[in-house]
Amino acid sequence: MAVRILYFAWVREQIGVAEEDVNLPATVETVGALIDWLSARSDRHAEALASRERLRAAVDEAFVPLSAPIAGAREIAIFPPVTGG
Amino acid sequence: MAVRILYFAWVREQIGVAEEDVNLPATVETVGALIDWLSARSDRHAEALASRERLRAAVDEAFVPLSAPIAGAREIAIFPPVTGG
Amino acid sequence: MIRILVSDAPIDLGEEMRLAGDDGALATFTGTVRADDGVSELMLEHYPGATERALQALAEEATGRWSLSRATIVHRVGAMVPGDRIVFVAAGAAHRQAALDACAFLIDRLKTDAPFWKREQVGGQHRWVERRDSDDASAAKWQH
Amino acid sequence: MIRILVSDAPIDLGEEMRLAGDDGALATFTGTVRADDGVSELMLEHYPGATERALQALAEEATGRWSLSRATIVHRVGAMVPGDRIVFVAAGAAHRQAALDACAFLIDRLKTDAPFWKREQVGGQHRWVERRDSDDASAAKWQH
Repeated sequence: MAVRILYFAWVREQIGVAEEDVNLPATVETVGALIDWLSARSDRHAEALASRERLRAAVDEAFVPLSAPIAGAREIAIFPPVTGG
Repeated sequence: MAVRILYFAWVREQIGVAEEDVNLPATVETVGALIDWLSARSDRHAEALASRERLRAAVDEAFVPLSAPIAGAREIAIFPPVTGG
Repeated sequence: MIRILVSDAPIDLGEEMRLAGDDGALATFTGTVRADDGVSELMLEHYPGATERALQALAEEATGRWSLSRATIVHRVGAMVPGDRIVFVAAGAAHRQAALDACAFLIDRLKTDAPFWKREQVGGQHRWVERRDSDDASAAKWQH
Repeated sequence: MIRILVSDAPIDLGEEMRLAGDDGALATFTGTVRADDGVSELMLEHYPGATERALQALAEEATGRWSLSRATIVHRVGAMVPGDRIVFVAAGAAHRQAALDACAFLIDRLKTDAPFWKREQVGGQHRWVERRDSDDASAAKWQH
């Protein structure tokens, strides 16, 4: 499955890119599984994505828990807890 | 005791004057007693001041209950419950 | 810093927002004359001197209770028509909850603590607005 | 009527107050960059598209819950310095309590529901602002 991955804030800084297009194997079925899969891409990915409780995600622009399925998603974003306002 | 009495809102309209200077006998010791004393001045006063629970008062610009003493007051205001804001 | 203004001139919100300051968090409330039940004019009567004194005391109470950097109360008096602003209150603080709470306090207590009286014009008649129990309840919730 | 604006331009409070309307009761909240702990610059990052969508959903929820006539959320992004306004929210309603409650709801929930991230510059270093538990608690109090 071809998906665009977006990173924000310190996740983006640590990984070193704001977005990347990936081709996911069908075995990667949830956001959590995606994070594991992305962690294997490089040391920077592994480090940025190591602490699961500091990560949040959105699938196609909607906030979801890390347990959410990603079937059919075109864009998945991974980022720290938000701090606006 | 020489005191200036002020009326506001429908109390003022019903009595027909916004203020009057009166010379109070020493026996008039509270706002409530003042209202009784003022009621005797004219039919308009009696009518405007008839319903005690619809009246509020201030002594020298500070809100007080009708039971408050008036000794030494220079200005006493009588008016309906406030409705600003 | 406290700003109290009672005036028969229109309330300039842009200017009041500017004066209300930029201290981290600013909460404001603006009340406007509504054309309910065919009201064509609203006359705001007040007790000059006592009004400013009551508003100053209210602003000082809010400033002490929530450590406000600024408190503003602007109240219009005299004749108004629907759409005109009657009142503007603002609370500036370092933190948002203090600003929000103090702003709600100012407008709730203003309705019970300051000597203003509203008279509505409907058709050829005028009537004095009656105090609502809900105003007393809103003000009472701020008692310690 | 809902107004959502996410922009790197300064927030014009006079204009926003005008747009926020005159519907009986208007409550607003404005947040400003503070120079706490020597912060010299604040960078606001956001998730374009998702941000506007989250703010729109939040404004719609407030409008339905309190029968608002208008809901406004303006959020600045990009580089800011102390004194710059970050956020302006406004709730217009027929009655004061609805406006005050909806305004507090909008700012509390904005802090947990919209994809913004703050990065502070202190001296030569920058650091990402950590989410505070109090923000979660403030947002959670609006759950049914």
